[in-house]
Amino acid sequence: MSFALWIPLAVPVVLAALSLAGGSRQFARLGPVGSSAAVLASGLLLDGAVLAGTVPDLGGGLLRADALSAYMLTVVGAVGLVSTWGGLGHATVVPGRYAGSYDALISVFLAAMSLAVLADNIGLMWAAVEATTITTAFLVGHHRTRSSLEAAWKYVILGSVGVAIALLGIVLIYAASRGTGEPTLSWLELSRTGLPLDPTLIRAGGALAVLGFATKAGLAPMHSWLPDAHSQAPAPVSGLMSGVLLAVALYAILRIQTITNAVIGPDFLRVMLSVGGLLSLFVAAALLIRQRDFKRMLAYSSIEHMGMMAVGAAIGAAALPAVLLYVLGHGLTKATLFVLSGRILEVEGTPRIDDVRALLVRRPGLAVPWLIAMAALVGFPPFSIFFSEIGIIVAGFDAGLGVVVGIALVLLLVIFAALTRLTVAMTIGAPAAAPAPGVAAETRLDGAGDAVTGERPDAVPPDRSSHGPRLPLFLALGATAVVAFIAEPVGTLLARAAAVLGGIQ
Amino acid sequence: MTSVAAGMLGQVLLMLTAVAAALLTSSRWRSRVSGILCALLAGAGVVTGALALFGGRGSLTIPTALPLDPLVLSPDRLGGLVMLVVSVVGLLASLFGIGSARVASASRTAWVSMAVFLFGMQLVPAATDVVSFLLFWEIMTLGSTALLLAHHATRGTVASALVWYSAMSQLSFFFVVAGFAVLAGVTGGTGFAALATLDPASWQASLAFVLLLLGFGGKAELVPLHVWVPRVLPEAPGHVAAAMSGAMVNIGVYGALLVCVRLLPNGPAWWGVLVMALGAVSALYGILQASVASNLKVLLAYSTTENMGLVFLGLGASVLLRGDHATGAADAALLAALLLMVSHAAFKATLFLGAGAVARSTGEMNLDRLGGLGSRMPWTAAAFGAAALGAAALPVTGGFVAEWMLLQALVHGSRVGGEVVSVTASVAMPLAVAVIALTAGLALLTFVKAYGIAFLARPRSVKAKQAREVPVIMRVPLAIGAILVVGLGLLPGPLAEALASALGPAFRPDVRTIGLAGIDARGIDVVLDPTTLLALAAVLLVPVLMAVLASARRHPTRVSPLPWAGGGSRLRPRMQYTATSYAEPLVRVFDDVLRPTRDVEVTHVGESRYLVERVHVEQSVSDVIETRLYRPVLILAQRFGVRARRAQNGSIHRYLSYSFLALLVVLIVVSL
Amino acid sequence: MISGAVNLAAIPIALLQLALFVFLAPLLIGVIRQVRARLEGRAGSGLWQPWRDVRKLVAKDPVRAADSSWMLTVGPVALLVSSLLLCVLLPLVGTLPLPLVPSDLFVIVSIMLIGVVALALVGLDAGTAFGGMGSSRHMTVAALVEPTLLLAVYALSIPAGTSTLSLIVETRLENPAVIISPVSLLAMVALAIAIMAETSRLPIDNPSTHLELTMLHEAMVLEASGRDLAWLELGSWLKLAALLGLLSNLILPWGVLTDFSVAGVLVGLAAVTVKVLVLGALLSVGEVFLAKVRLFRVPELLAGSFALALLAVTASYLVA
Amino acid sequence: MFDTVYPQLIGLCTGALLLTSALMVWRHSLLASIRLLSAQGFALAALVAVIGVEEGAAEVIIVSVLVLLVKGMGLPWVLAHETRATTRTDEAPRLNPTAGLLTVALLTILSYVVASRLLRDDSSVSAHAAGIGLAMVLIGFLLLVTRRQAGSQLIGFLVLDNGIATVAFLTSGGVPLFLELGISLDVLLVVVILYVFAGRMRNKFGNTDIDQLRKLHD
Repeated sequence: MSFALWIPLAVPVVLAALSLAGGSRQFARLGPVGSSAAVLASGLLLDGAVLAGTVPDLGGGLLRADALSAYMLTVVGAVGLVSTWGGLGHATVVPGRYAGSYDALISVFLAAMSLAVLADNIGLMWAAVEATTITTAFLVGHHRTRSSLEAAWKYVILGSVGVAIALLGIVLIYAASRGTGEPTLSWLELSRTGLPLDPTLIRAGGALAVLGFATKAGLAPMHSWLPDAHSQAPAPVSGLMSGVLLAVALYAILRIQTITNAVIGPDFLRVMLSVGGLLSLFVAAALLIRQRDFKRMLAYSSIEHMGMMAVGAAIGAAALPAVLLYVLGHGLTKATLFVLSGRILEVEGTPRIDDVRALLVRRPGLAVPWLIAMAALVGFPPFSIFFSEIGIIVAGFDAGLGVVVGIALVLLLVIFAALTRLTVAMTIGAPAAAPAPGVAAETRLDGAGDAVTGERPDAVPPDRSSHGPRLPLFLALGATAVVAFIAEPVGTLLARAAAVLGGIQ
Repeated sequence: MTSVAAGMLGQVLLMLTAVAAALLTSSRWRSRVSGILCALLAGAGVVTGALALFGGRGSLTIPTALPLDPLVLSPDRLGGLVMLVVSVVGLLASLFGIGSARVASASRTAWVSMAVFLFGMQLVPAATDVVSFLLFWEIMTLGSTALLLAHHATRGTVASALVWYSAMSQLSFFFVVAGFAVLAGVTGGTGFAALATLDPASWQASLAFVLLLLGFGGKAELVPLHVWVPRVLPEAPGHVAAAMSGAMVNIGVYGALLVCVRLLPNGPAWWGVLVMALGAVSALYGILQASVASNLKVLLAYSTTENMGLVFLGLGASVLLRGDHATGAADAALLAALLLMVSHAAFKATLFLGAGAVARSTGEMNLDRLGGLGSRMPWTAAAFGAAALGAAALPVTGGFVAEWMLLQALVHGSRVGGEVVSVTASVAMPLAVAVIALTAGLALLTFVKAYGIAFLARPRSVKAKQAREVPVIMRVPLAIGAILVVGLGLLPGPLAEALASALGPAFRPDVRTIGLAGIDARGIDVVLDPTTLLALAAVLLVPVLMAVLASARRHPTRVSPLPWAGGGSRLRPRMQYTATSYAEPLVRVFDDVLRPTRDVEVTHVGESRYLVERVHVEQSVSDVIETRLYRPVLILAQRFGVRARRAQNGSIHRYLSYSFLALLVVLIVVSL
Repeated sequence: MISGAVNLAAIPIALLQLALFVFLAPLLIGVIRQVRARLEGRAGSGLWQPWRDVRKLVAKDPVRAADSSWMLTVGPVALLVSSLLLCVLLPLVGTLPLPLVPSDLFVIVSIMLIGVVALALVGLDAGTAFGGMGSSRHMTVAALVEPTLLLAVYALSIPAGTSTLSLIVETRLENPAVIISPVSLLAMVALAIAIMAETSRLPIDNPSTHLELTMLHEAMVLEASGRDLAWLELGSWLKLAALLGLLSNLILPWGVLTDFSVAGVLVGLAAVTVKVLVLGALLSVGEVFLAKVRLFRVPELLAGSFALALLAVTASYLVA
Repeated sequence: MFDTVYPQLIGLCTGALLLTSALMVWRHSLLASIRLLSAQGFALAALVAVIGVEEGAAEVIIVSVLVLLVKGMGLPWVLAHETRATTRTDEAPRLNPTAGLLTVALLTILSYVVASRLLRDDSSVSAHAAGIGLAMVLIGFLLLVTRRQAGSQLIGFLVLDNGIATVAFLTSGGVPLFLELGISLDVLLVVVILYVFAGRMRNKFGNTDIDQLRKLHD
């Protein structure tokens, strides 16, 4: 099964090289899709392997796929597939000399994330995370406008500084492991209990590493790069960043938490993650209330969800399966939304919510999936975010963090109201355009001639096109809708992945 | 698999079929196909609910990927009752909805969400654990929210209604989640059986109780969480409003019953006082707003707040009295709450369907522009009239029996065997009686106004003049609803026995059937037999009718084109009393509570101060709770939202300082 | 207790009571008007004038407006039947309960309210400004009276432990001390005001006015004519008579039949006739000295009576 | 013999590191800062070499050469090349030099306290000096927060990175070689990217003033 560890690293790199080498544009555009599919396929293979009880590894244990890694790899692949496939219809790519590099960078980005979740060595994982910054830097700056350059600059500076802090933490953890005689950075070694690790250094190292990775995970107060980068990047890239890059950073936090928990107990990071989570929720709430830009709206919603996941991580073992399911649900939903936001931006030509009105009447092909995905995002069942949130809340009260969860609920409510208001403002209502009388009745939406209140004010035929592939969005939403109801094998996989982190089996 | 389990599985399958059918059928057939499927879905709910109510058992386990306690659907008798009630309303609403073909409320979205809404609502009472309860609760909320979209393109107010509804629903939801989570956190399980092990005297129990009460109260449209109601229900098509106001509120009541009867029985007395206070305030405020409303649907919406207030009043009284060991009266109050819930479902669904029929025929919901519909829409008028009797708690309707039972329970509650049970009860009971009496009086005025202004007298607008009766498919649910309203009032004995059995052994009120179908509440020693009362009235009617007929043969009625009207001859329909003027005396009496805004504009003739050409008076009553409680909070939040933008002002230096400060704080903390 | 004490003799007594009140109600109105006329120095139209009025109305062709509906025909009949039901159910001649339908206070009130609603709808039906005005004011008053009414009887029900009126009257008969207890006195005053309001008497309404600004009851019946008007008038009179009978039996329960006997029946009939007529005369005397209060002062009056009723209930905990 | 001078050598190298960092806060000229950065790279390489000799690990010596090449010569050269192309090489920092130096002092004290708390169980010479690395991290951060020119921010980032490397070498003798390579490569790439972006910035705005990057906000 070890070859499945190679696939997600090698296939994207090869495809990236092919994309760069030029050749057919059509083929090059399929490169990222192929990479995602490869990652997803190997993720599924590894899922099968860990469910069968094996832990494939490679390169003398440098790469390992325990249940958590396999699961995260699956998430990376799935979200990648939705973003890249959904982004196919997208005219984001500047034609000409940069087109190939765009596709190549996405493939490399996927490979870097795969490496981050598969690496057994913290240092290697750190390098992979930093590599994601490097690859996405150009993707964020892809549009080559002033604002995309600004976003890219902020992203690189803030992201690298944050990750540098994480490196400092990792260095301290490494220093702490000198007590074992053989200093190591292996997850497997370090997360064993009963090691003679220096608790002071582990505490400091853990705290700094979590703080550093929190930057990439978009947790307040280190989140500042996120709204700018997400709003300026091409939609598929935003989807990838929001859907999985943040989650990969969270994955690192969860791993580090396992190490510190074994040495100094859960309390220290619990406080830190609770504060970070609540602060993220607060920031998201505060800036969503009067948000004006729908891509930034999605970005702040990512901060919110990462905050909620951080609260879940703070709660600990009982909430971990819910957090992991959250990663998948949020990833797929947010990727769908970013893909849609890209299409809306493309056809409407504006990211301002005020300028996008009555989408449901004018462009039902975009508005209907947008509304469904927003429903999933704010936590309506049957979508899996609902179960994750409930799982976290129940586990939180169970773990004695009732106050934290209570505050989180209040903030979630504010966020919910703000998101609803903004979504309604974008989609619901009558178009402002002056009606052109005498247009035939078959242009009515859903045969919705209104016998009660007379003629519909709009006469422009609604645009039913979805402006890009429909299937990936449908699959993503369908998957989030049903995944929470699959006890076998999803439930088992989640339980095993949580067990890797010291959760309940 | 038992028949109850099969029934629930059938609901799942029917829901999926209905959703698929709504998506796939053409607009020409959609309403018929989806309507019938929704009706079948509701029918499955009726059957399952009835089976469960009469003791059928069966369970359905929902698989889940999270390591939660198993999600099991297994309705007990009480759950069966609620499922039955909401399904019956859902059935009527679905049938009525078929008639809405070729209007906006027949869109794909509308029918998909109708199926989802009914499905969620019908299965909430089947849940036996927190997560599945919340799951179906939110499915219900999602379905009902999407249902509001029907007229979004033609009415600007839909958008704000949607936002209000979603936000307030979510507020309720979070209250419920938090309440359940507190219970689950203390007891360590999410099954209702596990939650019920908590000692009601602990502070956690009280915290959970208050949270759950607020959450369920929000769904039951209680003050001050009712603010969405007057915005949302007028925007919903008639059958949707019927399903929301007739059925969905019952889920709120069910939740409260679940807490008071199943999870935290025998709580401290102050819980009861709290519930009573919430109910009393809601009842009074709701009916006051209803009595001054001019929009028919707003009026009905506020009346729901009133009725739910009374239900909670009964529930609270039962908690309080049970704490004081006045068990007979306590159980009677609980029974009254259930009776009111059931009859409210019947009459409110019928009223909203009637309002929907009026809206369909006239396109008008403002009572000030209706009138004279009684002769133009006789079926609707008759059904609406019967349901209005129920809402006004007049005999012989279910509403009357319920309110009678409630009053009897309260009157018998403060003393057992001549001894005062407690100071709290002795203060609370008379006040509650007064509240109910005032509420009932105002309800009377409200529904006289609603019926009299809309269906009697002369049409106040062209649309009302041209109104025609709705098609048969819409008349059928109206007729069934009206029959249910009266039927529940005529057969209180068997109904009460069934309700008593639903409450289970520990809370079983001692009621029997007496006479033909009368009710004999042994616990508080009172009897009511509406059938006999009706028979007596019929006997008395015979001589009167004979006198009428005898007189009519010799003196036939003459029809004059003009009413006498004190001698005035140029009487136009505009000179009639309108709904606004009808409520004017009341607005004056309750000026301090309602705080109406009046605009008087006087146009003088030329220079003269004494000759008036035209006086324009405009009076509107807004929701005081919205303007005084919610508005300031919202304005503050908006201001805060604007101010918070400064935190994200674009300066990378500022962003770096955030990170820098965080780093310094972490360094200082780790070295402490 | 209630269901066990069913006495079949209650049925003939109820019929007698009904017959008596159908006869007595117009007479009562006659008495009231005559007493008032005499006190004001007029000759008056005689005790039997109401009877003659009814006969005259029944013998006329009713006229109704083209826009009015069946409500103009059904409403008066409903009012009349509800008043007749009151006469059957209330403990006027005797306190023997009818099988299955005890004279439960809440049932009585709701039957009375059917009449109130019927009258209000009749007022609205003609589609005139007066009818609507009367209906609106009538319903406002009715809504505000109800708390007083129910609380007053709640207070009265406390000594008896039941809201069944016949049992309340029996308790007062057996234990006359109850009658002059402060609870009872307060409750009686409140109840009296409530009944005045319910039956459209002074000071809430002026039964003899036709000045549009002051009308309540009269405004609603403006459009009715012929037998419809006759039923409306008769129904209202019957209600007044029945309620006065109830009030008198609560104040002076003596003479009420509690066990069936022929002599007892005769005594009961006579007693209630005398009590009602005397009370009617007293009412008339009282009304001479009262002026109608302004419509917007009426709520104050009703609030006052409500306070009295609430005091009565509170007093029951302090005194009894 | 080496054992006796080892503490002095460590002290000398770390002292040089701290001094160069502090001077960078003080100086406004970009070119001067680059020269200081280069000096810092040399000092860091020397520190690594000293530790390598002390531990007798050839691997660490190789790393020291690597550090010398990348941090002492490569990166400063690239930066200098870039800076010469810009018209403005003067920095108008958001903090005046006095306040800046005062802050540096405070940050150094803080790092000393923190490091001594964290490493109280470790009495080795190198661990004793680890506070310097932390101080460099904080000073690097300070540069990032206060400097307005793209180039200066880049320098701040490099100082921060040097600080981390210092901590790594002083506390545990460096991380494994392949990781060191990976990390160095990453840092190099980040610098290249920032360099490219600075170039684009100059193309678009005519200068590299970070303050004009304020278009994206809420």
